[in-house]
Amino acid sequence: QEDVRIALVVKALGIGFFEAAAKGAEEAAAELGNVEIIYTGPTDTTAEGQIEVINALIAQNVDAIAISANDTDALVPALKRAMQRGITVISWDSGVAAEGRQLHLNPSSNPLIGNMIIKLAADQLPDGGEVALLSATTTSTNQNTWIEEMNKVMGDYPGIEVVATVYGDDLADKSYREATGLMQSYPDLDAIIAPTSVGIVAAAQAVVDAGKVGQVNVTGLGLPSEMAGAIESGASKSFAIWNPIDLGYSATMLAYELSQNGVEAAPGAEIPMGRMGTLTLDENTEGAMADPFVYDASNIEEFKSIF
Amino acid sequence: MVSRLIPVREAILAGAILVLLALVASRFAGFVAPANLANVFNDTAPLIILALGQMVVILTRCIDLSVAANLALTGMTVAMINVAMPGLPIPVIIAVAIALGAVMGAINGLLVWKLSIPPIVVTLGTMTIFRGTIFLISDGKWVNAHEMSAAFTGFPRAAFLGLPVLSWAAIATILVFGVMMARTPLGRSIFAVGGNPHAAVYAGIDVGRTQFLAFVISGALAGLTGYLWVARYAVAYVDIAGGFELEVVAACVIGGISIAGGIGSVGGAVLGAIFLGVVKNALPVVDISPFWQLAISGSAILIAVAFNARAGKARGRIILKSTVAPT
Amino acid sequence: MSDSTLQARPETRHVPDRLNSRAFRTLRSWESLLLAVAIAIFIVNSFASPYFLNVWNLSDATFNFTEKAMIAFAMALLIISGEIDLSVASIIALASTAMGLAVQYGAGTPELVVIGLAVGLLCGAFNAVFVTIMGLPSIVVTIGTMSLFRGISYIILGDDAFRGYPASFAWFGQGYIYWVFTVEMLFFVIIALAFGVLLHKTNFGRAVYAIGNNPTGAMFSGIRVQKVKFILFLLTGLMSGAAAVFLTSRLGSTRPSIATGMELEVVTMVVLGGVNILGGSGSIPGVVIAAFVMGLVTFGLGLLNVPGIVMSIFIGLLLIGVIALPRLWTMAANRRRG
Amino acid sequence: MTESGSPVVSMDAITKTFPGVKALDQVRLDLYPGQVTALVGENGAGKSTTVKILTGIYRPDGGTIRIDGNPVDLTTPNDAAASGITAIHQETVLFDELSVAENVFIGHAPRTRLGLIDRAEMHRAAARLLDEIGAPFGTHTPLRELGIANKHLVAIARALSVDARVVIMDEPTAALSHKEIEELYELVETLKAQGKAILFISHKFDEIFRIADRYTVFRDGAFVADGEIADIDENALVKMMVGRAVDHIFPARRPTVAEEVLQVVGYDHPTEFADIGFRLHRGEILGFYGLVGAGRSEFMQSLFGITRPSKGVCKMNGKIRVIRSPADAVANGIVYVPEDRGKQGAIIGLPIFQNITLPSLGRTSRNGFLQLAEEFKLAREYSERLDLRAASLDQDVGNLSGGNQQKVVIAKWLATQPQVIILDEPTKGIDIGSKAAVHEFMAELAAQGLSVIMVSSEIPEVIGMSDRVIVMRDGRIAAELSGDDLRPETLVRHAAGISTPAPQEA
Ligand SMILES: Nc1ncnc2c1ncn2[C@@H]1O[C@H](COP(=O)(O)OP(=O)(O)OP(=O)(O)O)[C@@H](O)[C@H]1O
Ligand SMILES: Nc1ncnc2c1ncn2[C@@H]1O[C@H](COP(=O)(O)OP(=O)(O)OP(=O)(O)O)[C@@H](O)[C@H]1O
Ligand SMILES: [Mg+2]
Ligand SMILES: [Mg+2]
Repeated sequence: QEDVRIALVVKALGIGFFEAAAKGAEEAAAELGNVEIIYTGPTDTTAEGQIEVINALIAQNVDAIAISANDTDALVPALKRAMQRGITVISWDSGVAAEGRQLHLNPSSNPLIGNMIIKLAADQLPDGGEVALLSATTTSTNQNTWIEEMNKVMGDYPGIEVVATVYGDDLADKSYREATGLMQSYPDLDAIIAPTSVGIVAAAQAVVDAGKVGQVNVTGLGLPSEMAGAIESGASKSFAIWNPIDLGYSATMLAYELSQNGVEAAPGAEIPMGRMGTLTLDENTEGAMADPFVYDASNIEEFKSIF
Repeated sequence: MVSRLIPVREAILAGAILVLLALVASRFAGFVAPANLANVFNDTAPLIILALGQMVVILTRCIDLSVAANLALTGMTVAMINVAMPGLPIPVIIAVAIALGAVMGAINGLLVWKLSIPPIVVTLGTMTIFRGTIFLISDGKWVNAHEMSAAFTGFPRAAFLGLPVLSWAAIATILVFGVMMARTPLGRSIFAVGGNPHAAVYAGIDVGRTQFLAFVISGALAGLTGYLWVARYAVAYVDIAGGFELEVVAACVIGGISIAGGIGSVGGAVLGAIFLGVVKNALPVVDISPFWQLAISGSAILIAVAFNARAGKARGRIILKSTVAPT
Repeated sequence: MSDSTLQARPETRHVPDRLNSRAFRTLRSWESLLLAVAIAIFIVNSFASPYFLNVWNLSDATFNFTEKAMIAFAMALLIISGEIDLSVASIIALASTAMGLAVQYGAGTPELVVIGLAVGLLCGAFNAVFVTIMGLPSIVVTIGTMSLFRGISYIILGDDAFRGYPASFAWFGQGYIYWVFTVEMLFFVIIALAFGVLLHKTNFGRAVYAIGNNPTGAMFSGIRVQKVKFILFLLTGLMSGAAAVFLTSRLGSTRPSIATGMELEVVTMVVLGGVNILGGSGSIPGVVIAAFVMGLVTFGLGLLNVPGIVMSIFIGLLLIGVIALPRLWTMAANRRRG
Repeated sequence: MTESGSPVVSMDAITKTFPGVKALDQVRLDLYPGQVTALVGENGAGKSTTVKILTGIYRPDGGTIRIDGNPVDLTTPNDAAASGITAIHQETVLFDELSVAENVFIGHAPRTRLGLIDRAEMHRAAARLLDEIGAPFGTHTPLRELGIANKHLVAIARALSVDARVVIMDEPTAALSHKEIEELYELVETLKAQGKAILFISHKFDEIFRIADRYTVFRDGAFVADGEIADIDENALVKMMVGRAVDHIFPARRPTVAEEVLQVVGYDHPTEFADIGFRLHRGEILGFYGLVGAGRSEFMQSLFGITRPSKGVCKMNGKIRVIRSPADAVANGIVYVPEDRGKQGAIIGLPIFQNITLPSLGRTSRNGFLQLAEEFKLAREYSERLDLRAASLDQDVGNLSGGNQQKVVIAKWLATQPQVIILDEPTKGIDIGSKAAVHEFMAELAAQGLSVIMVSSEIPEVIGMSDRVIVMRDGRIAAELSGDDLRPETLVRHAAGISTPAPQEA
């Protein structure tokens, strides 16, 4: 019997987060038995790069594509063509507009994440204070959604003031410079929230270099392996992330269900995803996998070697 | 009459930088505090070092588009070496970085010298090859801060006489280049080769060899910067410094280095780099959307090149003048 | 042989029109070498992947080079004339942004196409003014406008995106003319023919070659050098505008980062096509074959799931190798001869 | 070869081949200490190639060079300098962006103990050298600010900055004024007195007979003869050079007064020339004489539309024509054969036929589309008319010899069927044999009704060919001469601006 080929398309190759997701996908493949995972993506985070990858996958007539998109809209035509050729398409992590995929797997629910990132900062600031946001690329959907959700719940954290939002473009040097700029412009800054794994590391480094450990707390979303140093130095007290291994695992399971077991991705559907339980789709055919998980000095050692 | 042309050009650029600083200071006084200016300089140090290397190449009528890829490949290599052998002393790491960068520069140089392939084609090709090689050796994986040794990441930020080593590296490069360009036969040959390659042959200067050396110098500096960059930002991945080569060329152009070769100065290149560095650091501070940065540096290039062309325009032969003067 | 006969009857000295036959010249040309490379890649690809020889796949594969090739044809003329335009990818960004902006004001497909082309033309004119009227080196000017044009897109769009293009607009980048023949392919062929005729069969094309070989001499021969160059920049801008129409239509949305880095791929395609980067020689058929070579390499490697960056190594090696090998070969031959 | 001892430098059986050209074939050349050896030969005889071999720029394909009897290998210019050979090359090979002192010393500047260039010492030494040759400018001056003659002085200083035993001068006087030439002669005397061997290359025979002690003649890359200047006269030397006796007679012309074709009134340029006005008739040859740098070329280029005059009117056949570009000029029947053949004339890289048809494409093409058959027809017609020597019409014009390139340029313009042809220094750097052919041809053109403007710095040519001569000085018309006024002394007086009337008897 032929292997089922599921392509896990990521924003860019080489990012630790996605490497971990690929591990999860392999785990799912092993569990399913007859699945071959094609882990691929462009090397820079562009939509055009992903389109070329998708075209190549269409040409190979893979069974399913599970993509973390660099652009909500630009990938739609290419993915539509994939679906026309009978390929199952789902998005995960960073979504595609509804007409370009069958379902979208959110790592967590956006409101939960939005709340989590501000809560992480506020928990360290009982008397209130100034916080700033360091976002990722200007073209990624999820960052903006989370910041939006965060703003919705700001009322729950009196005394916390968001003084600025800057963009590090998911580049280490730019994020670093933006973080440094923040500390200069706002000498009383208490925390930098970076809901991006590149930005949070760069911001932590900038805080260490500026000698502001203890004054400015860096928090947000990051990878334990990359943030271990920041936790150790005290630049970051805590941060959160969902488990990318689980995410890759779930995406693979969902893709398999849709492509092999004839599961229909309709609003309200409940789709099994192995050890992660089931995914319930909302009216936009989106579903949330799980709550984000907080990492701090107490558990970082355990996780830093995993992803 | 006496040619003070080049210093005038630099004075104007320096003036532009001062005006820029004054404008920023009027909105945010803290920007011109000495500590912050030192920060800006430190931040611009890699650009300064690379701009000096690029200057030498451009002076010999070539161009090196592979510097950023060279920087990234060297940076990744030394980072991986550091991970594999955390005990390796930093001087060895630096030597490896410079040597590796120089080897890549030499590849460019040899293709230009021995096969006379146009430099823009050579470095366009090696740019993609070097970048791709990073992916091959690293398998696309990042090298993160906690994997690097403390000595490795600590060196460029270690303070010495109040300035980080990174800044000192730029200052040292400026001084070495100041002496090299003005007072060594190599420096003067570089000007000669770019100014008039045909005549250089008659003066006993090997044009191809000089261009080769220029590429080696540029490569070595890219290698050095590769280590400093990776250590400073404490991360190495395939795409670091992506597109930085154009910023480096832009710094040279703004600094008055003629793309046609033979004209330019160390001071110009340094000021060009500092100009871009100030713009880049000032924008977030004065709360201009960072989205303006690209358009601003583009306009700066256009203004600079238009200005430099005007200043350097040939004045004709002025035959009539002699009729005015008593014969 | 000719020497003695010429000496014998000097009064009827006759200079033949051509020394070598057309077939001989064709055989020895760069284009033939490149065609051989293309065929070799095609054969290797069909063995390397079972999915390669499939009309639909081959048709899909054309998308990854048709837009670049449209610009490459204009760029080839520009480079032959001794200039270069590095701002083409940024022109795409600006033209696409302008189209996106127009969509917000309810523009329909015909208006969008006009706007895309017009912005391209304007950007080309902007470059041309700096280069031909102010006499500045084009490489520097276009490095500047490369930042400026895309910078304007960033100022307009920031981190936003324009979407909501009319459904009929999708025809350009996603439509099919007949069976597997895409709309883009049709335009690729038309534009290739147009530029081929312009360069090889018209007075204008001859002027382009003359300028590329010796701009002063061309000027002294009564050619309006600056006017020709101005037109070439306009054409390059226009083609970038056209590419913006197709790319935007294909993506269905506009972000300021669209087409980043495409200028270098276009220049690579032109140089691979045998156009001398220093000006003076090159041909459109060469660029057409180079477009297919690059398309085949990327597509073939894509089928093997080779990451894009590794493909670029092959392109880089191809670029240097195709130029270096003949030279190395001549050098070796000279050495052997003594 | 007896009394002067043994030669310092002796070249024997030297051969040098360029693709398609045997530039030197088994030549020999001996240079003796304290003597000036003149190397004479037609254009392309291989004189400059010999210089380049002696200075290590080219490597010979065969033969030996001996210095003091020992065979040497001069592979680089530095080897040559180390062997004590220095040269003033035919082209000025200097660096515009460097200072005068650096131009003099680049490649062998004095060093400090640290190995750095010793600037102070370099400027001191350069100042000494400049002083010696009477150069009127400082060592800090950037070269680009100097005129062509002063640049030549820098080249001479550079040659002298090497402590040489052999000094080579390849047409050193071509760009110099009368006074500077005199100073050069004195310099040569000094060098001779210091016991240096001097190789002197010149096309001017008066010069050769004035300063040379010995001669060597090359013809077509081969050695013909050498000996003592005292033993030979000018005619014999020319005969050896050309291989036949040449008595250059200018073609007889019968100028007829015909209708006016071109009238120029009040042409001005802000910096280069002022108040130029003249008339030109059908079938006339109008000479333009002046010292080098008088602004003739500048004016001609402005008439041809290259540079724009600030005022002035140009009338063709009585009608006012606005000429803003060469294209306008060609459209109005004015064409210009430039002085700088390689840069402004031929388009190297394009085949011969495309060079010829370039300005005539409007006629050979249909609706802007090329018609190759028509092009070849036109090109064939004119290349045959000019007796072009080439392998084929689709051969790159760059492969032709200089004289044949000049023919292509002339063919290009004749094919446009002009009314006025401007020839700027048509015989500059052309040897005696070809010169006569060019003169014949000019006369023929005029006889066919073409109006010719000939810019020339050679008095015999100007007097021999022109019906009328305009003398220019410092960008203005100094005189218009014809008939009996056309005498060498008058030309020189007007050109040099000597206001006292010439003595009637010399
Ligand atoms: N680099 C070269 N490549 C090809 N041919 C060359 C080259 N240099 C010289 N020649 C050819 O070699 C021959 C000798 O040239 P050379 O310059 O030595 O002549 P010359 O005696 O100095 O003439 P002139 O009086 O015009 O200066 C000519 O036919 C010339 O075309
Ligand atoms: N000082 C100078 N700087 C740069 N180029 C020069 C200079 N003098 C002359 N030239 C160039 O050298 C070439 C020949 O010089 P020449 O002195 O014959 O000038 P010219 O304009 O032809 O003189 P004339 O007007 O007397 O014919 C010309 O192309 C001229 O433009
Ligand atoms: Mg010569
Ligand atoms: Mg002249």
